[in-house]
Amino acid sequence: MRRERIVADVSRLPNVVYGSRNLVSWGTTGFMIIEGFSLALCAVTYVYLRKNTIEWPPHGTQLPQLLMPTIALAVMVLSLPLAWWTKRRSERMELGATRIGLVLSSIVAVVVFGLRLGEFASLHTLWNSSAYGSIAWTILGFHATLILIDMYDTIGITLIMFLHPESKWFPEVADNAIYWMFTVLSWVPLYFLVYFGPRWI
Amino acid sequence: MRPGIATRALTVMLAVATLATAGCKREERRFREVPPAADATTNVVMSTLQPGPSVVSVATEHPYDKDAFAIAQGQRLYVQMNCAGCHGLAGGGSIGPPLMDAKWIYGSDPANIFSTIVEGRPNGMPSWKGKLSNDQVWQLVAYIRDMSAQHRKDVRTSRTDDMAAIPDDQNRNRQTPRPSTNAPSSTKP
Amino acid sequence: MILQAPRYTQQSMVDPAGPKAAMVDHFWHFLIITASIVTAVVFITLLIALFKRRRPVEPQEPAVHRSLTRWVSASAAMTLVIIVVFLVLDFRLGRAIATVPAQTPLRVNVIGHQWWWEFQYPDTVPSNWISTANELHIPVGRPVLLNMSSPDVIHSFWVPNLSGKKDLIPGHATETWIEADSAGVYRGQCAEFCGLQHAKMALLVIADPPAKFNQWLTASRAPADEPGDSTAKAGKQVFLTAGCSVCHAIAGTNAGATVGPNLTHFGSRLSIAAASLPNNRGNLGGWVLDPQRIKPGAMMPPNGLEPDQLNAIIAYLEGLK
Amino acid sequence: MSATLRAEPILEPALDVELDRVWRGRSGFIGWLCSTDHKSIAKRYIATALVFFLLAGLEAATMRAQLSRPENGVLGPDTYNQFFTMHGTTMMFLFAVPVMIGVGLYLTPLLVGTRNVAFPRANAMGYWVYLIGGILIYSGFFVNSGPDAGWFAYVPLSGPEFSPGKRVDIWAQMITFTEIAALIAAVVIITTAFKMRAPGMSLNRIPVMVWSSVVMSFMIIFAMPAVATASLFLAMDRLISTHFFNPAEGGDALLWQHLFWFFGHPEVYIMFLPGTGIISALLPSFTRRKVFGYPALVLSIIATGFIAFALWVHHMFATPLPQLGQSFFTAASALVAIPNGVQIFCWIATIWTGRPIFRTPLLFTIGSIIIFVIGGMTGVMIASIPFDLQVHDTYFIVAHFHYVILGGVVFPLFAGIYYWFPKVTGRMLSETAGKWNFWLMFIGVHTTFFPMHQLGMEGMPRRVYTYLEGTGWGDLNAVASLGALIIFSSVVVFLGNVVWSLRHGAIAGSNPWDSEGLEWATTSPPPSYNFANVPVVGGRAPLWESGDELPVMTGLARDRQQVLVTTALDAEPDSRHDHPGHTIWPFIVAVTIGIFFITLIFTPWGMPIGTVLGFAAYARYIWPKKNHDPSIVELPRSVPQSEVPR
Repeated sequence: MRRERIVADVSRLPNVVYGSRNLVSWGTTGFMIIEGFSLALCAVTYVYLRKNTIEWPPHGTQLPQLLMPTIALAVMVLSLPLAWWTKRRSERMELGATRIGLVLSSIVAVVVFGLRLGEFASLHTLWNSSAYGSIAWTILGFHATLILIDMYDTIGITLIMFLHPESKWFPEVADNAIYWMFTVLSWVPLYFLVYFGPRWI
Repeated sequence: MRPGIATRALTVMLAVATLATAGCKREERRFREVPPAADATTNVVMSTLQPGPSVVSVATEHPYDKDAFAIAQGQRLYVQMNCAGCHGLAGGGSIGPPLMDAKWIYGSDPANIFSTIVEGRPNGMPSWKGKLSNDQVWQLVAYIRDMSAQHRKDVRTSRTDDMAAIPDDQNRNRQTPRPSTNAPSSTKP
Repeated sequence: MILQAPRYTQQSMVDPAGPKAAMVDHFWHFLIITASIVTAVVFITLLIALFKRRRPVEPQEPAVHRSLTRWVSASAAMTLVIIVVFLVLDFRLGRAIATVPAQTPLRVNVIGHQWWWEFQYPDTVPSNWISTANELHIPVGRPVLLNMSSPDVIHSFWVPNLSGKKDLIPGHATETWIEADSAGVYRGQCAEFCGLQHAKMALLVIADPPAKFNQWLTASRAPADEPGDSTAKAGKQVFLTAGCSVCHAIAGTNAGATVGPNLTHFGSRLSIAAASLPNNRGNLGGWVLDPQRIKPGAMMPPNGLEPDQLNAIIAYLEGLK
Repeated sequence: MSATLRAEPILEPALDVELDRVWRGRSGFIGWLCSTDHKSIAKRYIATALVFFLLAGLEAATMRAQLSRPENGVLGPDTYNQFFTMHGTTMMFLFAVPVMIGVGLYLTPLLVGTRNVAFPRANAMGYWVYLIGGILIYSGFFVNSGPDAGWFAYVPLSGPEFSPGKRVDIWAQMITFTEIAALIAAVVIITTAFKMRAPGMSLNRIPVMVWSSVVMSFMIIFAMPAVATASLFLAMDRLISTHFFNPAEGGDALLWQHLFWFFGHPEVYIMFLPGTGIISALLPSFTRRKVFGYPALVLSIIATGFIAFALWVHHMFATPLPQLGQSFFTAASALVAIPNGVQIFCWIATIWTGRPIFRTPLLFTIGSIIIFVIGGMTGVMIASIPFDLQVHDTYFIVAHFHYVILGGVVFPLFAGIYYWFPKVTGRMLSETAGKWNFWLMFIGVHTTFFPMHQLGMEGMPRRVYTYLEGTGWGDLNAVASLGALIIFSSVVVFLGNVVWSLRHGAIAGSNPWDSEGLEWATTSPPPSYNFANVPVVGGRAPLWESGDELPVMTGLARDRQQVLVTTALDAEPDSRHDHPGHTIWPFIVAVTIGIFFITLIFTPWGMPIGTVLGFAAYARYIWPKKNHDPSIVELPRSVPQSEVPR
């Protein structure tokens, strides 16, 4: 067996790192890419089905209502600065501020999820009425699961930071905030597709 | 990979397989076997009053009520034999009475429906004796009961590749059959 | 018993009987020759590399490395050249095959059902429409334009001796053209998996000289002629009462259902059961009594006919020339 | 596993005992369920995938028995449809991708010089989800509910009207399971390869095997979502009557083909690339020289990864898509032969200037090159639309893809098994049985699949449960069935070889083939922590270049599972990361995912039940353990800015 020649000692390296230096953020980024690509495929299917039919939405289907969805989108977009603020605070490892940010983020997440559940009614069609109804409900439902998972993750990390605070969880808070920003930003194009698609394309 | 674990994993898989044998009736594809016909000639007993000694009418156990393939064949036959022409595309009813509701004029048991199809009924229901083979009639019976959701959820037919006029069978809620006003109560021994 | 398939030219794309198949056949010869040469060169180089004498040269030497780089880049470039040649030939062939020749084609509607083919010969005069099954009569030397559609699942129309295949997809009307250069009977089969009896969903293309084809066309337009002898008459009665008329149609009688194939000129067909049995009394009897034994899963139910009814029906059907 | 079977003494016994206590985890069945060691999970992936390979092999043998004579009575149409669908589905979803994932998961940490993969718990959960998917579809198959619409399940036939019952639903859910497992493994392999390499292993020193696993993972990340959305649409069409594929209500049957084949073709390259990685990894040991053209090989793998996503419409040449659009895909399909050609030329150049040693791995490599070249030739031919219209969906295509998959996936896999079996188990596989295994399989492959080219051109379509006497296909099918028996016997020889060698094989030292890879720096089988100290890499063949003294870095914690995280480009040490260690919760979360998706097939109540169960299990999975790490003490209320590490 070979002898080993020690050339360096790594025990002094940091243990808590952020962003692309942190292993866990690579995992979150990976799943963001996967979910983003799946949403993109749903959007492509929407356009494909639109190109496939003459009347879109099908004859007799009412155009989707705009009020509720716009409110939901507004709340989501307004929650972006909050997420950014929480991320900055967690990168500075300010426990108190991070906790406040997390509690607010959890509340916002629950509100957004509630608004989303209300949004299904504003589609004015059922999932089994036609291909238009099916793809509209699927895009809304798929993104709703993303919001649900993210809400659950935010509440979980909030509880951990209150009951079991450790420095290694700060990067997780930052990742969670980034994941929320991804969920919101991925909804903006889909919002226009689902609610203005029937009007424009 | 300790061989011990491999054998343990295999026994688990086999146990799961044997446990799940309940599912196989749903997927039965019986082509050749002609099921015992509820003898089309004997009249299905509609009421307890009849002359002579009490005759026990054998209510045939419906062969296809847990067989998804037969119900789907019934769905195909329903359209091809133009039952939809009188009873509506999914049993909604037009000239003929609706089949998806809870009211049954000639009894909702499989044997009753079988004899209704084979012998025909007054006011326009034609007799299919000799026109359809017995297992085709049993498939139609299965589909007719499926319209009012009498079967288990995992056996029922789903939508067809046609216009979705009314909610398809999967999403209907179960109708508890009750005799319609002018039909004799179907007594079963 | 082993079921004899009806007589026809051996199915093969390398034995073309039509212009389209001939063009592809030439292209196939180019392909097989180039592929064999390239494969041979690669194998010979590999075998030499394995079994040649070893010179004690150090493989990492820059000279060796440079010569290997040259060889590998040369072979990569050679592959690219071959592929470009292949693409050019392929695009030219593709365009040639896709364009329907100038001569006005005969139009036929092809409808793929679950496990049999329906061919309709449309005509401006509605009463001249012909619907036949599993056997496509076409005139030799004249292109035939097929408008294809499917009411149930995806099928694929393919007669190797005449042309490439085209899918019949529900919701899409597809068009392809075929042409036969020489008279004969060519067999084809559904090429897209379509369910239980996909294996026996075959068809025959009967290419006749134009005169014979027109004679067949006018004969097919006539309704079924009345049965001659008494058994055939009894057979007609059985046909109308025993449930055959619930699915099948015979022009000239009041059996008009379009669920199953049209049997108006059944007697003059070469094959039965989607070209999987030659059309003779024995096969017809076996098929009518119990189709599930021959094609398990087919839509036709077993018919409990008495022997005399069966003979009558066979006499009637065989008489429908 | 006969774990303590190490030919050489350990360098530092004290360090070994300390680390082993932390990294090994409990023994016994519960310990086996809790293990998050990448080696044990990878071994499970490979062992389960090989079990499915045998099952699919039995299905293939039965199909060949049915097709050996016209109008044969072995299988009726319904059972045959289930058999060929299960054969295709098992080989593609349950064998090929998982076995290459298993090889990737086992080798990547060892090749890049780290102690474990990036997300060990998620990795363990991935395996269990895959296993549940496999058990689901095979329990369905054993109770006559195996899918019967083909492994690609074209829509109207697999739709709600023409596939009654739960057969296709079980198939669609199985796809969700295998896709989750593959996606998790893909993220794990990418993160391990980019963030946990040994110091000094810059991008141009990453072994080709790791490059192929990384490119495979990127392809999984962009291909699997397509089949996920497709099977989601199909399941919703069948269960809650949505209209994605219903032409009467605005849907389209071609939408399924686009979505499925957008995944389908990258899938076959997902299987093929690790095959090329295996060959490039083992060639140096059997030609005694570094593989020629490292940059060319890596660029070819990356190029194949990209082009694979531009090919899918060549599965749909017979559909009514516009002719011009299809010709683009002809060009792309033909051009994909260039990177594969370059790889083969580089291998032949390596053999040309090396000194080949004819051991079984080299035999399988040569066999794979020969078979793959023939498959590649027919591949370029069917890229042409007119020719493909003649042979699409016929036995010519069956011959083509069996040649390409046997040449590109199965033969390299067997070469890899014979090459790394000593490292995994500590014992050598017997050479004589190896040679029998190779020659039987080589002859069997040609006898079975070469006649199928002719059958395809004579009009025999795919997926036919029987054929008529007069078609003239009888004798070629008989030859193919005979060939199938030869392949079957070669797999039996392989099984015997493995079972015998596990007990009585020659003891393999840490480097039986004297090869250059870093994985051979560990003992065989490697200790649970792989490397006591983090190795430092100087070039592309670490063991050959570092002479007899391996430079290492010390300093990783000894009382918990700690790994070194390095920068992505030049792999300079960057930070230390603590893994949570062995835990049962990945298994339980996987079971809840299984409950969620399986109950969804039968009742919509699966949604709430599954979600609640899943979230509860996931909470327990994430919640920090009581014995949290001593080195990270509870944080004071506010930490002064200066001390905060960047």
